[in-house]
Amino acid sequence: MDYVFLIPMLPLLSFLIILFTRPIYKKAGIVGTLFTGAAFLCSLIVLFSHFAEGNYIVEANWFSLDTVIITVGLEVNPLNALMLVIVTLVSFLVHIYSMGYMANDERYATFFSYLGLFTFSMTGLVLSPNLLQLYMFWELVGVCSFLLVGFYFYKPEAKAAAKKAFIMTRIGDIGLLVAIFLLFWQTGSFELDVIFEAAQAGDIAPSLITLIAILIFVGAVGKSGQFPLHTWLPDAMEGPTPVSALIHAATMVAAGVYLVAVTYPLFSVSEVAMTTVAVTGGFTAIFAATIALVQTDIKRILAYSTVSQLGYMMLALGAAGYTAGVFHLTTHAFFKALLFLAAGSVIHAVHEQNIFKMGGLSKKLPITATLFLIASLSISGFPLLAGFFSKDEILATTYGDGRYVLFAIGLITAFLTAFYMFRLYFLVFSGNSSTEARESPSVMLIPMMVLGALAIVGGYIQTNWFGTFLGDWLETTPYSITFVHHEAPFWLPILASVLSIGGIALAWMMYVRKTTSIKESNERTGLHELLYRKYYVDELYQVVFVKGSRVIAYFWMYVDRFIIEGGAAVITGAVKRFGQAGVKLQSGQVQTYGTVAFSGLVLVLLLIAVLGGYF
Amino acid sequence: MDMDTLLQYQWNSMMPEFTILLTAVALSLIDLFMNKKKDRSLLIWLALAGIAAAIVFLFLQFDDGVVSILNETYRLDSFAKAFKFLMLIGTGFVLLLGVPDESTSVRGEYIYLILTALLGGMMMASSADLITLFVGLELLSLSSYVLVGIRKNNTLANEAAFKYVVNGGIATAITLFGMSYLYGLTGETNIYEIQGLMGSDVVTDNRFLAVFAFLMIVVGLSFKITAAPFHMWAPDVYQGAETPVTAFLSVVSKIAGFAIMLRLLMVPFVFAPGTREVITPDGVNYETLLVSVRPYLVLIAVLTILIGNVIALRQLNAKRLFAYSSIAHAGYLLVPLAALSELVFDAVWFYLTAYLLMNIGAFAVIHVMSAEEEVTVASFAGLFKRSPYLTIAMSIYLLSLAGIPLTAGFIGKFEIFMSALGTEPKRYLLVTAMLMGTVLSYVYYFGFFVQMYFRPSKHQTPVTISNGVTAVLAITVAGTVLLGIFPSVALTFIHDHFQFLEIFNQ
Amino acid sequence: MNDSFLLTILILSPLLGIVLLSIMPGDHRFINYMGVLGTVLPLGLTLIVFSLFDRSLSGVQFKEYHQWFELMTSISPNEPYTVAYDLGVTGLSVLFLMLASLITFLASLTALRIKESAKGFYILFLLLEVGILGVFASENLFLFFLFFEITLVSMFLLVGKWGGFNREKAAFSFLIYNGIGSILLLIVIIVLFVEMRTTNITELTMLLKDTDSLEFLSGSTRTWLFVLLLIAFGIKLPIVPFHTWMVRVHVEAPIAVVMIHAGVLLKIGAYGLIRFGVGFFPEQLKEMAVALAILGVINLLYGAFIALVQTELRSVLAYSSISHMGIVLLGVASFNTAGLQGAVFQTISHGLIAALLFLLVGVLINRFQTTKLEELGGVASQTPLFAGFLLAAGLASLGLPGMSGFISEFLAFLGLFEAMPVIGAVGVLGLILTAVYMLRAVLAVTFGERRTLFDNNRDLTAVELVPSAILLSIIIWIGVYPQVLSNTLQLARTLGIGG
Amino acid sequence: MTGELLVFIILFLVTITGGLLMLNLTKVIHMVMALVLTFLGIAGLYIMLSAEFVAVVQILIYSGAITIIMLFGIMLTKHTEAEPKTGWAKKGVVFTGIVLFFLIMFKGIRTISLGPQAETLHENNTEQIGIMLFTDYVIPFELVSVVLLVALVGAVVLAKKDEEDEKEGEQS
Amino acid sequence: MSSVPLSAFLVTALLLFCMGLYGALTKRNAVIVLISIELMLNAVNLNLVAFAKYGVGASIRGQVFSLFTITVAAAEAAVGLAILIALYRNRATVNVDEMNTLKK
Repeated sequence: MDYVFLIPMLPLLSFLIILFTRPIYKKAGIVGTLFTGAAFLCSLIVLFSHFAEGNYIVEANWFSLDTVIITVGLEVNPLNALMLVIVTLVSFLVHIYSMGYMANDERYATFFSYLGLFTFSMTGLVLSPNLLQLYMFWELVGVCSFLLVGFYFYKPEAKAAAKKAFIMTRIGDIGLLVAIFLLFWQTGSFELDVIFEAAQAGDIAPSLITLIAILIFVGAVGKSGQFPLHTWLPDAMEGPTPVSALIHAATMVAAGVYLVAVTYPLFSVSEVAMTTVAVTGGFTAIFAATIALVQTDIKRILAYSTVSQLGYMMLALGAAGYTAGVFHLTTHAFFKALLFLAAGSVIHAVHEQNIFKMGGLSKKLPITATLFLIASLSISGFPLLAGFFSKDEILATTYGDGRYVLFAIGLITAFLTAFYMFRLYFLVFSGNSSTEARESPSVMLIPMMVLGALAIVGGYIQTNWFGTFLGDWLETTPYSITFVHHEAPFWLPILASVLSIGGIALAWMMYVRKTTSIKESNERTGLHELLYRKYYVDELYQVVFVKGSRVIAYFWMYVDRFIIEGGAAVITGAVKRFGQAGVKLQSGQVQTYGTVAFSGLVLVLLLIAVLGGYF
Repeated sequence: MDMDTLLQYQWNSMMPEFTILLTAVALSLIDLFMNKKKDRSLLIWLALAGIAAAIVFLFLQFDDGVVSILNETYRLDSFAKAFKFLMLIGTGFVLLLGVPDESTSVRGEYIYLILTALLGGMMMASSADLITLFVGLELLSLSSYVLVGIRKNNTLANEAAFKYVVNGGIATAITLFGMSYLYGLTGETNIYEIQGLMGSDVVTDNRFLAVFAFLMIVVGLSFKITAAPFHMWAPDVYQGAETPVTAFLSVVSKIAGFAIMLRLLMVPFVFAPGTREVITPDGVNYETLLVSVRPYLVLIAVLTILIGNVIALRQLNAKRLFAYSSIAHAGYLLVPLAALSELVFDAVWFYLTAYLLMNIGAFAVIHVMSAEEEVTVASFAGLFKRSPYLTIAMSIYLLSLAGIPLTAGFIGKFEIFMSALGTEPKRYLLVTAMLMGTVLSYVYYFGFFVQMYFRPSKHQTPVTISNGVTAVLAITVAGTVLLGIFPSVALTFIHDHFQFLEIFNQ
Repeated sequence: MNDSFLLTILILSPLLGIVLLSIMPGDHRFINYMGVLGTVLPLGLTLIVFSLFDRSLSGVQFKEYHQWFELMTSISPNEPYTVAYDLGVTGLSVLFLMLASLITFLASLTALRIKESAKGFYILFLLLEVGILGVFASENLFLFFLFFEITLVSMFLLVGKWGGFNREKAAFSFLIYNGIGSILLLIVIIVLFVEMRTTNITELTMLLKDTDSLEFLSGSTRTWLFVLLLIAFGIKLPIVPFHTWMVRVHVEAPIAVVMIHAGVLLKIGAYGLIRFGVGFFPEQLKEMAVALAILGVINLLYGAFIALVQTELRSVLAYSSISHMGIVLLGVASFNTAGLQGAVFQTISHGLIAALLFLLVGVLINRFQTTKLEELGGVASQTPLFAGFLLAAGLASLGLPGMSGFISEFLAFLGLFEAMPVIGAVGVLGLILTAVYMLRAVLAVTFGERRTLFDNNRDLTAVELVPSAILLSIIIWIGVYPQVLSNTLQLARTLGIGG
Repeated sequence: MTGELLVFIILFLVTITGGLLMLNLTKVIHMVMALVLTFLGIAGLYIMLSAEFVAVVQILIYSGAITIIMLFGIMLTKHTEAEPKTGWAKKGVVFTGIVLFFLIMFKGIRTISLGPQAETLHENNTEQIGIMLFTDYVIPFELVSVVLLVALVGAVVLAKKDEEDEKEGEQS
Repeated sequence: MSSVPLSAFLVTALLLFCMGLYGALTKRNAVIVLISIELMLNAVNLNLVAFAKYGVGASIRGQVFSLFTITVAAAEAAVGLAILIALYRNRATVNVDEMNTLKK
């Protein structure tokens, strides 16, 4: 497995080559695709070798801090082997797709170089055996996300979105950073295994572990767009759609979930931390789902869906469902990437993102429509598709963990998911078409098909019927995580299926049969408006944080200008005053001079006489 | 006393003074009989020759040890030699500044009055008797009064001279008043005798009178060294006088003032009783007078530094500005005295040396500039474009005055700081005043840089510089830089030749 | 004692350029190139020093010792105070030397644009370099001060003559504040000198560590000396509220000078604080660590907040420097290996980043004649390379991993969290704010709608590209392989702390 | 009351009256004349103090030479002009300062007694002075001649009207 | 033993000194200012002579000192007056208050 290093290196090379070689500007797509494809192959090989050889770790000294040697290295264990495959696969597919999607963009090569950099960072993140390295890549993926969101830099919205994405995730990152500091001073190391050992040996005070775990989770919240740091993710849809698929659906945003999974041994010793994760996840899931109900922008709906699904994963992790969380991460990567790519295909075809201005596209774009349908079904938890199994796993875990409120929320969210996905699907694809549209080129369709296949079959790696391959394999992780596998109650799959189909049906009735007449888009009132405005969270942040910090900033600026500079000016002024007084006293009158001098003498005499006890 | 006794004294110890005296007399005679229309520059060269000869004689005496003649009225010790040396050099520079070129002329009186003033200063440095001291002081003062007013058709000069006379007269009277009490309490005029008598019961009983006498004497001398609040005449007089005379007043006259101030502080008053009682094992005693008055010396030093620097900030006329600057420097020079540091002689002497070089240099520059117009700070605008070398010279003086390293002024200031911080307890008040003063001085010294380098010039032609001034500039620049880079030249020179402690020997 | 004269030659090497420039006629067309060449020699010599520096040895290397002069008091002539000409480098100073000559060289390239009195500019510029190199190569406080003052004078003239509209005011601000700082420093030096009778830095470090020396310098005196040092170098660093001069200089000075100023001169403050503050008065530092850390946090947040609302790029960067220097303070305050190392790293890293940023600002001024944020925007479309570099520099500045800024901030905070977690927790807010103001400023220039006002502007030319690329690659190099710094630094050995 | 004391009181009154008149008269000439009174009074006091020679010198130089010089000075300038009044504020400050000075010094000398008086001063007073001048004080004595030379030259240079009388520039 | 104590002379001298000083600092006529200074010097002389008789180790020195003072005072008066005349020739005033062109 010594070629693991190739996995991050190949995309890095692709990045560098594209960056520094202008002559092959037009071939950038091919270069990028080839390198990423190679990386994907490597990942696959690594995955399979892992089955044979087990875990792998290699480390080298990077930096010394007094006696502490800080290392860099690569680690392969079940979790990151899986992640590697997901990342490189989606990245590879997105590369292919982008060759079509971005073909006419004048910054075609730049785009691919960014993709290469992202893939490098993401694989580096996944392979990190220590927290410092992980954090570095963690930030790097953030930058790539930033660059790609702001790819259309000339659009003010893109600029704002990029900035927002970076800053919001950075807020989370700081939490992670602080957690790393605290861990370092508790354990003297950044190495994950050292840390876990210490945590489980009880070397760290429980309250501190809770604090650290929550801080780590803050990092995850930022990256994974969990409430309350979720607002950047929908805005990040200003980036090119393949980017949304790769970064903001399948990989980077899942890094938060991955992070929690990686540091699971820490969480598992702190009940409070677990509950925090579960509650945040559950709340985010339903919160985002409700917003997704009324959005009109195709990508934004998918974005809120992503937020919601990520919440689901967090919920699973918080409810001790390590496997469930990772499982949903995997399936979600497939169907959500597919959804985005398909949406991209639609946008590519109609140059429009408002779903109310679309319709009937299933005839114009049959393949896209089919694939979109598959993905929608999968995410809605339609029986026997990938999403069905992973979502069941989550619900079962939550139920089994005794978190019934969250379980109920999960159920409602599942229903809402089905509804908004099919609201989207029906509005875009059913009915009659009025717009011109052509099916996308095959270079775009083929990756979608691959993903479509995976969205269908991806769930079979972990089912109660065929076997829990994934769970069993994940248990070979080197860290001692207590794996709780809850057998789903028999009624759960049925209930889930009913809810899913019910959601689809409701959407069908509302948007295809139009039995219930709800007029959207123009006059929104009450709850609808609240949801459409995303609970006014953005506005709240605008007032509290943006305005707030500006107020503080202006306050300090005035302090700077008036108190500090003013203080200096007062001193200079005083000196000038003294000078002026001196000049005035220097009247040119010789007798004044004499008087001053004599007065000085008398004063000194007087002082010496009085103080010396003369009188 | 017959001729034999008179001749047994080591009159050769007065050779430098005799030389100057003879030169002055000879010059006055030559001037008297010389054609009125004739150029007087020859006289300057003669005077310079006299000074050179005096310096040579002084050098020959360097390692002689203490010589005192005529019942200790005249005393030649290292201290006197060191200060005479500086005065001779300084006067030499001043005379060089006066060398006329095609367009200017020089008065004969100017030349020998400078010499008599120098003679007065040298006598002050060597006097061990109040009477000698007083006569020396008056010789210096009177010559200076005349020198200031020598441009008798210039109202500013008249006014300056008059102010100088009035203020000087008052100061002299106060000093004398103090001296009269000093004499009264001890019955002696010789300061070394006085030193011995200062511990007597009479003085102890009237110790306050002794302190007052001391302070009155200090006032008169403060006037000479332009210490606040006895400084106010200086800006007017400096401005009104001809620039070489100003240079003389600010340098030579001040050196003489410091010489005598140091000697008086260190000799007669060093064991005098102060105002406060201290309990010693031998019973109740008094702290020494120096300790008692130290706070007031500190006060004077601090005031001088601050007043000089603060008011200098507001000056537009260059000579006035340098007057205040030289007041400030007097304040710095007072610091080692007020700190009663063991470095006092070394620090004061070295700083005076540095001050001599940089201040004469600066006045030399003003002197050349004043050929055209009244020299204001703004007259320096664009000087670099006009006369780059002159500007660079001026820059070096300014840097040295501001106390920037690699110049003599820095080493001097360094020693002064050391003197204030090397004592126990450390004199933080003095240090703070020095700090504030130095920073303030940056503003006006660097203000010249702004003018010289940054601003455009009104004139385009280069400034004309006479040969004498060129010589002064060259020597002072070289000296300023040399002493900045290799201060050991001067420091080992002091060490090898000047045992300042001789001042204490009876 | 004397290994070689390498350091003397190094320090004086810019003089060759000065001499050559002064004999060239003022209107010669190669004046600017001559000036640049003048900085090449010191750069080469520094590289030699840097490569010959033996990283396996501890202590001072390339030592040169000559007695300079003795101050004798008449009262006790047999105990002279000796001042020596005393050069040498430690791991710490060799890094700063490298930084200084590199940035000076790069800055001299940007000064190629200067037309007005280029000769004078380059002469002063090289003089400034003499001062800077001297400061870092001095093994002696007296020399340190001497070179420190050389930088003061040359900077005054550089800012005052070639600066922007308010140049004279900026020059005087600079002069007054730094003048106060330098004299405070002088006072400290003199107190140490009269008490310890030496100004050799290593010797002083040893002597002051010795508890017997308490009889010379009592604890309270030491505290005062430390506070004076803190103010002296705090003005240079600058620590709020002594920063106003620095903002003025950043805004008014010519770009080449700002590069040196932000890149190297401010670092003298950090260097002094670490070398002398930490080296001489570790106990006092420990006592006042909390206060120092609070100062650091104030600097960090204060600078960041004000940078947030500046409307002019140079002001943003000026306040950003203040903010970043807060991290240096935090590192020093934490007083452990991580923190101190972080402080040093931060100093160097910020030197490089600030130089890069101002280099790019210079390009901005050259092309667009403005640095006002609202007048700029969308330059990425016309000048993608420039925008890319600016963005990269901005990201480096906000501490992006893989660039030098990250590792330094990381270490500083790592140290701080060991010593004072609560202050650390407040301090990390600064990292968020840094991201906010940096992105705001950088994106305002590069992203957004393109202003047609500035059509047809050339992207980076070779003479701009090369220095930018060099700086950026060093920034990344350090970020990726920080051992390159810590290897040389050998912090514990340099300062004699941490075991 | 001894005769000596009586003489002292008379001389004291003469001296002080002269001074006070000088301060309070308005005409300049009168002021100078008032001062002659003081100078003479002081000469009288000198005689009381066994300083006959000094007393003679005092009369010659002060009452004679200096007064005459000053009168010449007044004649050469606007002699008719009465002394203008000085502002009260300034006078007040000066007066206060001087009173304080007087009080401080007065306390020191009020009861001062420094030992027995010298008995031999009046014997060959002039001779004693002469011997002193030509033994201990040769140097200052000679120096005074230079002082007088300077004064002479100075007075000539400054007071003499130049033939060419070229007006120099007003500026320094 | 004289019936007139030392302090009587000293007080006389002090009074004269004070009057002289007052005159020098307040009188407007320059001649009077100069002559006031002479008065101060006279006070000094009186002191010296008094001390010569009654002072510690009384000696002739005081009288000698006073002779020097008188001589120098005369010289000073001459120079002062010469300066005054030169000034008067240019400015046609002897009022001290009007001699204030030098101040800025």
